[in-house]
Amino acid sequence: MMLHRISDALFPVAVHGRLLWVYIAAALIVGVLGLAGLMSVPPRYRKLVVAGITFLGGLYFSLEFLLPHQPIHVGAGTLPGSAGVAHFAEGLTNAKPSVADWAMIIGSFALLLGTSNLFAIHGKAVKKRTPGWYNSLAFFISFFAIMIVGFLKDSPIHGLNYHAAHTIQSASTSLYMILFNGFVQNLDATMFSLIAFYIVSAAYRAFRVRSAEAGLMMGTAGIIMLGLVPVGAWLTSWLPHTGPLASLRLESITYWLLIWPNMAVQRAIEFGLAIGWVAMSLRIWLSLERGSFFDRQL
Amino acid sequence: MVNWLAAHSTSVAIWAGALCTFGIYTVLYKENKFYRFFEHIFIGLYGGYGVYVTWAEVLYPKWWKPMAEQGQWWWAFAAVVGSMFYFMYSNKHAWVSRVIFGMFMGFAAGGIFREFYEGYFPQIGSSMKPFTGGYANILSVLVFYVILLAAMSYFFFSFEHKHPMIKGSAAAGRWFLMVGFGAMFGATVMGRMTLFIGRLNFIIHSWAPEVATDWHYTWFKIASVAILVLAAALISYLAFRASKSGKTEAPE
Amino acid sequence: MNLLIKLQNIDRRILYVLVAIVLSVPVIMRPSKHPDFVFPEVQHAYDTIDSVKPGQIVLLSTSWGAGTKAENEPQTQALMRHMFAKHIKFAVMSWDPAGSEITFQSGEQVQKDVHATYGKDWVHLGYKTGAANAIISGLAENFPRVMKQDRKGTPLSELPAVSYVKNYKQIGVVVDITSVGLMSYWISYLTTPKHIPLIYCPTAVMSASAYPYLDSGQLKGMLNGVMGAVQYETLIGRGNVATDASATSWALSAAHIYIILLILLGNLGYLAAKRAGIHTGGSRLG
Amino acid sequence: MTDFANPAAYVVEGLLVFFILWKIFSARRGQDLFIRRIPGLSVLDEAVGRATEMGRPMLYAPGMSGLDIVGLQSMSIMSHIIKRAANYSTRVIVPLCDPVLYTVAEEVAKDAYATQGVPELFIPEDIRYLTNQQFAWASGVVGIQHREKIATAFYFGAYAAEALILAENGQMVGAIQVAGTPSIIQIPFFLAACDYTIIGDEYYAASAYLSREPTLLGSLVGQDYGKLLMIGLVLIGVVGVTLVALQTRFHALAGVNHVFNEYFLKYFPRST
Repeated sequence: MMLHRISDALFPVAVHGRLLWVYIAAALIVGVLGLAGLMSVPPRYRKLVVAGITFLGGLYFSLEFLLPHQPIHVGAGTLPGSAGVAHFAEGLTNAKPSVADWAMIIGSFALLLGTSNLFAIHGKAVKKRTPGWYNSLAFFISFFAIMIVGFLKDSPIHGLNYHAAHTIQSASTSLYMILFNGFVQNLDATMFSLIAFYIVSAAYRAFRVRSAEAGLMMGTAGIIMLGLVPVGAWLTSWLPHTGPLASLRLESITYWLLIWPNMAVQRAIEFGLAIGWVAMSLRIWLSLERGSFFDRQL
Repeated sequence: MVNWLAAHSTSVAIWAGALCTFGIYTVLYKENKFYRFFEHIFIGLYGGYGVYVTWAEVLYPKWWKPMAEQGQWWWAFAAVVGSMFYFMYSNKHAWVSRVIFGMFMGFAAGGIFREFYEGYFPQIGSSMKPFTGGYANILSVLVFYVILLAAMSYFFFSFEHKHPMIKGSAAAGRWFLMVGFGAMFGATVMGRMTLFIGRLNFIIHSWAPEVATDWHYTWFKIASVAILVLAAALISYLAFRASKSGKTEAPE
Repeated sequence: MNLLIKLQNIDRRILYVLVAIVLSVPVIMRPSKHPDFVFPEVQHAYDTIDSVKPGQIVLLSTSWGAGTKAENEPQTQALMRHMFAKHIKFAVMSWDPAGSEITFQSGEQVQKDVHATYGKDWVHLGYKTGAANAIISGLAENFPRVMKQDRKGTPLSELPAVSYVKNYKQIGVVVDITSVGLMSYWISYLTTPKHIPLIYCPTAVMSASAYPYLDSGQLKGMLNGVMGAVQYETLIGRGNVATDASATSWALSAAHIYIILLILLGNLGYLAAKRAGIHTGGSRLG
Repeated sequence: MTDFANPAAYVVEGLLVFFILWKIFSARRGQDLFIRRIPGLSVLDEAVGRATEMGRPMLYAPGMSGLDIVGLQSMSIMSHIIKRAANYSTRVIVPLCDPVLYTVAEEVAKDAYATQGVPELFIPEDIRYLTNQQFAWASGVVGIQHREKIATAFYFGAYAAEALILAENGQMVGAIQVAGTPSIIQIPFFLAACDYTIIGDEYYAASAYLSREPTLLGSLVGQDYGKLLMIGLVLIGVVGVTLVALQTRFHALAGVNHVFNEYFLKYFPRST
């Protein structure tokens, strides 16, 4: 009881005012100390630490699923200990929202990973004036431009008079819309749509029926390409909508191909993938992966 | 200026969009500097936007606000744990990042028991299709089983495909797989073409009306003609240079 | 014969210009006619949304951005129109950073068109990132805690469309509108265990591999790319309105015929060259 | 919580885990496991032979793979190809798009030449890091295909839309092309434009076959047992549901069906 009170006093649910920053600073210091402790683990134990953490990480969802959530009844009573296990399993389920919060926040901290890589590459290009360095400069300008107007549009700058703050905010909103709707959206959409052109040229110059199996694939593809779009229905619109002949309408053939032969093939692939996935998850979870890379000293 | 921007931001965005679209499409003629330039702008904007949105929509409401404004001080630990990702750039302590990556990988791997059960048990169950009903249904079910079993047998690796039954079944399996791949091929072509049609929709139904509106201004007419002449000159110069050097450039 | 062989070396830029011209025609004409057929999977999607009870919301999980807007936006907007018309409340969430802004704009567009109100008829919960399995299983247990606020920063309790949502019991349908593979997480962590119908709106590229899940009932319906959207438009009574989707469906018809012709021509040339003994690259192996 | 009460989940998943771990550990203890020859692998040697005949270099493109399982397996296939090529002194050009995988590739290539006793054949410039941008990488590879007039192209690894671009241009320079990828969506394009394609799971089998890595081999064999288990479940189920459906006509089946339902069918949710 006493211990409980001490721990409540030391670790309150919420702190306010200046004390909050003391707590935050203390937490950061404790965290950094922990990190320093981790960094000083001698090399031969490092692999063990990584394997252990990986295993613990995997334990959460697997136990949450595998443990019984209700006491196991044996005859009139319950299996000794099973009530405790069920209680523990329920606790794991109830922790899901907290786990979601932590996963989302820690995951978001990884956001600068890709960015720092890009910064390194383009920073070097600008510094050394390698050919095309102005492109790298454009990278930096556009990176900061959208980020800054994004922040400015959301929160007014403190310490400015109302009018100036309002003007800046309004201009940022317009610029943000131009950068996002004008540039980001159209550049992304256009980059993606380039593949359509590559399909066109490949269709003419590379897709060859070199074998019967390629022929079977292209034949199926042809039927499905026609049957999915309105022109397919139009091609066989002279067939009746009902009766045995209706099943020969192109859209009916397409649909049958999709829900029977295609479904069977996809399921066969899915089953293979599923088992492969179980195997890969097990190898990762239990750190079983071997090979030159995984055997390297950490 | 601010007011003009606010009133015309939609038009400006559409013009910028058209510029980007054509700038990227120049790569279809030939790999060139414009394309590289727009590509870099895209990477920059996307990265900067990602930082902004992750802060504004995830980290601020879910982390900073509870910690700094609602007094939940223990969220400070999240920053320490999150910083572990960045050890991958250190030569000496790169392994610390393996700890946090390992945790996330383990986290994903531990879900496999639930995912297999919820994801694939219904698939196993629905693969149990009775041979009943009309001839059409029995035929479809038969097709289903022949294809399912043959295609699965193709992916057996620890049996020699010498037994005539396995050999025949595996060979047939590869054939049947082609039907599935054909379906994927057709659907993929459809998807990719849709994206290009989306661009056409933008050019024809968003940008073209803007051009029509601006055509009323004399300066616009002059500018358009000037740009067209310049573009024609540039293309003919490039073509001339290419023919002089006598090299056929490699298509991209 | 010779001509066919010569045609093999046709400049690809000519093919590009041709495809742009061929596809522009239907886009400029913008026909309002929608296709005559509706696939059962689209009908099932419609019926499932239609039967959502009051007191339950539809959760639209979007994981698409500008790259596949042409495919996913018509799906999103067709579904939104249906729900606005039937006064079914819905919440949008985005797994794509750019998608958060784009889907919000899509919603605003439709909302303006049908005179709906943000907050009362729908909300946008913003961008989510991190381990998808943790987030999905978390929101099933405690929706307001994991979602917290909408993308404008308003707490969920002040938004009538979702203020009553406590956990999975108030989620009537989940719709996954996507260009990446998140479906298996929804299936494993929410829809199959809690018996919530899941509707899948993938890009066409991913559609063929969804059929096993439709067969098993883990997916209640599917809108396959823009063709799914155009069929859905027919169902919600917009079969005679000229939309981007209807124009796209006809442009796609042209595109597919063009590509099939190209493949046929290319293969005729290949055969001709083979007969003439010219090596055009590659040979059959194995 | 009804969803935890399905005992079949424990039985089926337990068996899967058992098969996989059992085979992995017995492979590690040195048990010789059999993996059938993958048809695509005999093609590899033929393709190397053709480049040698023509006296032109080969291209080995690992796609968008990074330092992950797919990328590392691509490296073991690359090692095999380089060893074959080293025997005939044929050049292999390897363009990469991941800076980390690039360093691994360099080491693997150097090792491969050294193993064949020809370390002097290793040309550092042939293992190239181009860029980490998808389409920029693709156009870099296309440039190599045309400039070097490659005779043979291998595409092994994780692929996205660039698959199509590479395969088309390889076809144009008249190269023999062999592809293998676990990225299912790209397989149709490889099938249409390449001479031989290794499909889906075969990719993992191919690299396990070539590397003889016990964990991979064991896992693969264990997975086969798992697939057999699934086929077995489905087949028992078919008999069961068909008998249940026939019960309306043959009432004598009631007893058998009761057993089927009680001990098997009810554990596998079916939508009808």
